[in-house]
Amino acid sequence: MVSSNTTAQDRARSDASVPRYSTRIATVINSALYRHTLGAAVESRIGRVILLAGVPLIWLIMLHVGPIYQMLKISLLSHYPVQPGMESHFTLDNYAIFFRESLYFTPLIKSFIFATAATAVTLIVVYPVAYYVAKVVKPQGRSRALLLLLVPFWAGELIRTFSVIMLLANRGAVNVLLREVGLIDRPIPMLYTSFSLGFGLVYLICLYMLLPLYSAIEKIPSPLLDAAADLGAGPFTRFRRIILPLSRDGIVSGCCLVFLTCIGVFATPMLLGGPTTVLFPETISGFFHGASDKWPVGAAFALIMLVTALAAAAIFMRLVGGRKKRAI
Amino acid sequence: MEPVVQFDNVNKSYGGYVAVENLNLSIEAGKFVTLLGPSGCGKSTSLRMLGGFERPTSGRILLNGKDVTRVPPNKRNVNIVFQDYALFPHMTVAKNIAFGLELKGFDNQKIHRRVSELLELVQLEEYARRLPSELSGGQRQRVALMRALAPDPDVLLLDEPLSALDAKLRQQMQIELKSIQEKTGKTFMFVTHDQEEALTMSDTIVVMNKGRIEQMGDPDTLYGRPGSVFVANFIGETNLLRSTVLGMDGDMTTLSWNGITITASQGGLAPKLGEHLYVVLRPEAIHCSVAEPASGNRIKGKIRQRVFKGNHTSLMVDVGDGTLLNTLVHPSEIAHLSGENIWVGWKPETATVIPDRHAHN
Amino acid sequence: MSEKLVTNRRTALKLLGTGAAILTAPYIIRPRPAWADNGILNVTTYDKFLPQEFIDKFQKDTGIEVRVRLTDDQGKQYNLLTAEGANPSTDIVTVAGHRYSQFIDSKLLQPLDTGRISNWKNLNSAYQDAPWARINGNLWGLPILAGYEGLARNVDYVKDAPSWEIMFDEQYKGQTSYIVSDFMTITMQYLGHDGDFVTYTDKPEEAQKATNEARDFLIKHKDMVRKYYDAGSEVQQMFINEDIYLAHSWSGPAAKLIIDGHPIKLSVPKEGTFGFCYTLNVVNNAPNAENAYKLLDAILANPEVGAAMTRQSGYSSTINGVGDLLNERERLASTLPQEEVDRIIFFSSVNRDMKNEMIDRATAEVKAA
Amino acid sequence: MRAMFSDAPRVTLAAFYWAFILYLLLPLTLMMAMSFKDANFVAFPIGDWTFDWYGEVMQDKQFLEACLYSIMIAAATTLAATILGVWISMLIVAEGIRGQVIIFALACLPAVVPGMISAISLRIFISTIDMPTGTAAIILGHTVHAVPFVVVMALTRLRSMPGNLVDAARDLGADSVVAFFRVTLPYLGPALFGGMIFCVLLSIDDFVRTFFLGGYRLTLPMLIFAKVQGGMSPEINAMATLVLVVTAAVGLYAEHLTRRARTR
Repeated sequence: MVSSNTTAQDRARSDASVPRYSTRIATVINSALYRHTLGAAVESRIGRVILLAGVPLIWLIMLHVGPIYQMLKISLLSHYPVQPGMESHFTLDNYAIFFRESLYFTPLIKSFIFATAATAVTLIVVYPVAYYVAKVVKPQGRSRALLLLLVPFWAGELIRTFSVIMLLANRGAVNVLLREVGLIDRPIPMLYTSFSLGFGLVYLICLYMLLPLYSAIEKIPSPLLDAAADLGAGPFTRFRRIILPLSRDGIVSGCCLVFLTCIGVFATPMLLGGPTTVLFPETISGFFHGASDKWPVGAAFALIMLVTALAAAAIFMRLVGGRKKRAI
Repeated sequence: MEPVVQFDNVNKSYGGYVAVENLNLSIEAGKFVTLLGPSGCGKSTSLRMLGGFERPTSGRILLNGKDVTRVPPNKRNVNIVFQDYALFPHMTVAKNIAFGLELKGFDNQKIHRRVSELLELVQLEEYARRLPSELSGGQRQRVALMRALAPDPDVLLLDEPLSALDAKLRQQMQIELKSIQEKTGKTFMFVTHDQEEALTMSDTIVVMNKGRIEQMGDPDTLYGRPGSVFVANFIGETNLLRSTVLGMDGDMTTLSWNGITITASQGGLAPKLGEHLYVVLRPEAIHCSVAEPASGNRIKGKIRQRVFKGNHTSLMVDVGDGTLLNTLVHPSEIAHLSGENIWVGWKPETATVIPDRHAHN
Repeated sequence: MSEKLVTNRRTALKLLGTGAAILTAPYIIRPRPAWADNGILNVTTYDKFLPQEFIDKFQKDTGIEVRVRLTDDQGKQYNLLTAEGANPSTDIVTVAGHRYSQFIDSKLLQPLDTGRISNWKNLNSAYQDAPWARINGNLWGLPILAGYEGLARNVDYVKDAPSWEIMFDEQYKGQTSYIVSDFMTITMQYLGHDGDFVTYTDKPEEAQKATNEARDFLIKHKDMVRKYYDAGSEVQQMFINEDIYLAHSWSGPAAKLIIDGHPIKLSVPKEGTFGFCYTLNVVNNAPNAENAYKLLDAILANPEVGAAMTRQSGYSSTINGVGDLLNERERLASTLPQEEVDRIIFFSSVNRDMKNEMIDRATAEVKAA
Repeated sequence: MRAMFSDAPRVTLAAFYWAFILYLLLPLTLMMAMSFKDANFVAFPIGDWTFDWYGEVMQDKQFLEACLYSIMIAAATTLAATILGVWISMLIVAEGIRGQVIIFALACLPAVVPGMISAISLRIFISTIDMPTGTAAIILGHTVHAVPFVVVMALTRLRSMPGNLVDAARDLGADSVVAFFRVTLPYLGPALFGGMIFCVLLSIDDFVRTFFLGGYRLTLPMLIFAKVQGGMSPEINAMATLVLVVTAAVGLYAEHLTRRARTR
């Protein structure tokens, strides 16, 4: 009894000083179950291809392409949903409508300009913040600094939109404050303008810029910056020559996320816009939402938007992202 | 004794580009073998084929007599030290080293013992819990080495592991590498384009050029008796004297060079009368003096350039027609060579003839 | 490099094959949809329309489990039902008057058999068989709330508003708001046309001319508008925040502001306006139509439900006895002087396609201008 | 002199950061303050203050159920989207696979489609494969929407991963599967953390897909949208405030735990 106790204690003591290594992996990969299933699969080239490509391709084809394919089908029909007693036939007319009338063309252009501007503003505003958290804040404080940035996003899109309304409305916080101080006697109309829409949109989507930027900047080795400073590079030169090129990956993905989200934006952020800010998604949604509903036209327009937005993103990535440089 | 590694007629080509051509090579156990050559000569490809990362287009690779040509890297008992170390950034030093052991199914205690032992070997015990990003270049290099040694491979492959270090550290690591190799008795297969590294550490050097083995041998042989112009040029500094054979005398050959008659060792070659050959003459074999040497090959020249190199001075001597000879002079002698006109001389046995392969290329 | 994973054509085909197999698998394993259960009733309606106590009591009395899906928007409801096609996942939907005929035209509703509702008599007689409620010879839904499109104004800033003209008064530039499509029809009325298109049968050119006139008028006065809104909560918020002083608003949202004590007044200007009802409708192919009728009957039997609906929405109830349950303010907010009531025309079901088509297009043009 | 110059950007950045935090938090502070307003509609001035809305929300069974249901859906979505997103990105960066640009474009598709259209097409799609609406369908819909975000995050990091890390792992005896789990996946860590945050946020925020694919159980945004339809009441602010405070507390606690684990 006594002796077994001491050995147990000994073991406990020595265990504490010995770091724990994962010895289970060997047990798993040497087990017959693993060897005859996954293990065997990765042995052969075909097995590896299936393992690597199988699930992703099925998912992409079924759930990314599938619904879009549905839309494509609908967009080529003259009527949908098909009413009893009505014939639906194949037509390209729904696409032709888009090119025929500037009424629909203009919102698309507007959408692109708007999304581009929103992306640029978000990038400029968020970059210093991401840089500050990733490089200036000490590592111990980093997760807390990041957390502080994340918290507001848990309130939900609608609530955040209404928060912006409460800030900018004629009887919102800013106007009330200005009136109390005596700077103004009539409220400044800030809400329902392009300003409030931009303000709110950046407010809603800056996270999509922040996280990619943060993870890219955080990766830049700090000694590199010190080395540059040592060589006499001023802050601006250091930024332009070292930080900016090295965080390019983050800029590209952040901009893509924000741009694509902005292009497809509808509903909530629209609550902040004025009467002149009509964007393409709203036009599309009109076809689905309007009293005379025209799914085929809406579907066709959605596809037009999809293709142009993806093409724009691809061009952007090609321009900024450059070639993929992968060490072989 | 059976060789550890055998390349048997191995070819590797990418599309139309031939990277390795008819490679036949046997490596004995416990040796430090270096594949030496300029970039693109096929040395790294050969190493990666042995590691299992590339598959030969044809031919076989044998490890301990077993054909491993189609065996994936994880099933071969060889390990690589990568050029940029490829340490796992999210694992501590100890965990990096333990990685291969974990996969071998050792128990915790055994892994711990082995890791400590290896860390001790390179005096990194205190760094066990650090992340690779917290180490210096030399330390990372040692960790990479230990990680590759940990699973006790049959052959340790080193892919230009010193190229990322600064000059001083590199020299230090050369010595350390050699001593680790001797302590562990492992077979090391080292790839480099740096002839100095190769000469310092290797038991055997395999010089490669354009996918083929140019010459193979111990450092002395390669340096003293290079088999080709390429080898002579690639290893060390050298003077190549293009000469014509006048006659043979035992091991020695008499040749005509630059208007004078010189003698050189045949070096296993069988020269024919009238044939054009190169005489390899190492700078340090040349003796410079004001007075004409009493014996041996000698020629008058003018000093064109002096380069001070610390422990010696390099003199470029014009021996007529603008032909320059590169010579090395000890500091003790340089004081005597104040004027421009000097004599250069060398003993016949320090020079070797090699065939004039340029004619064929 | 040698470890390349090359997807050649054969592997790609194999993958496609596997994909197809997985795609078809659900056809073989057909799960029984949960909503088709007998003891269940699925209702899609607005928040707080059906008080919890009422549902609890109904469940206890009938043994039917009531499942409520909350909605916030007619368009989504319509699209969902359309997407579900012949297998709807709901039994009862709540439809607003201006969408009524769209739902019916798309065959999403089934005709209401009033004979199966024993408490039908509890419905205010004005709604029991109103001419506008009968479409294609059938009654389609149980009217529960009545509303109209009114002119709402902040009485602190806008004293009197006898005509829709005030919406175009330079004095209130940038301080008005409206739902474009709805206000378009009002503008047609204001300009002396038929905003409900009833008289345009076989006269599409005339209808188009009238629509275009209203459209151009709205575009000309676009600078009057602070914002085009969609949802009632938006117009409420704009009034409260004094972003606007004047709006075309459905009576419900404005009435709620009045009930809450805000300085808002709702009126029907002299050019008249349109009225509509919210109806509870049994969905075409409803899996539990039987249970749906039981619920409709129970709603009519209990004026508390009508009162809850009025309190939540601000619209007046169509059910007898509800008025007695409301307080003074609630009653007042949903009442109009008789002369104004007389100006309300209920939406017709005639020429809907023509109206929708033209109004939707004009709406897009106004917004894009 | 030099020190002053090198400090200047540091201070400017810190000031910018705090200004940004203010920008993020100020509207929310207003929103929270409104939850104490004793009236049926939110607006300035607040006038009378009350805790009643909290009492009401806390007793609201619907609210609590909706919270739990949303959390459940978000967790499942995050898990599924992370696995699929990483898998797809592995395929995109794999050597020798052709058409990577096309795969990437396909992976991004759902992020571009406006919510309404995506919801309708998913609804039609699940009925063509005879899948019933309900929890599984919601999770499927949310996952489709979240996958592109994970892919973009994971790809950014994978592209910068030294290629020979995996070689090294294989060299030391790991097969592709082990190398993935022991080396690639941990390397992706920070990017995946970001991706998972996106997943949770997208799922918790998603209303329109949930409406189309859901059954009769309320999610949090469905409840909030339905409430907003009846007017912006402080009750909604109280709900949002509760959600916010609880998530912030959980976040801080988790951060505290990881910090303790690290220093130990």
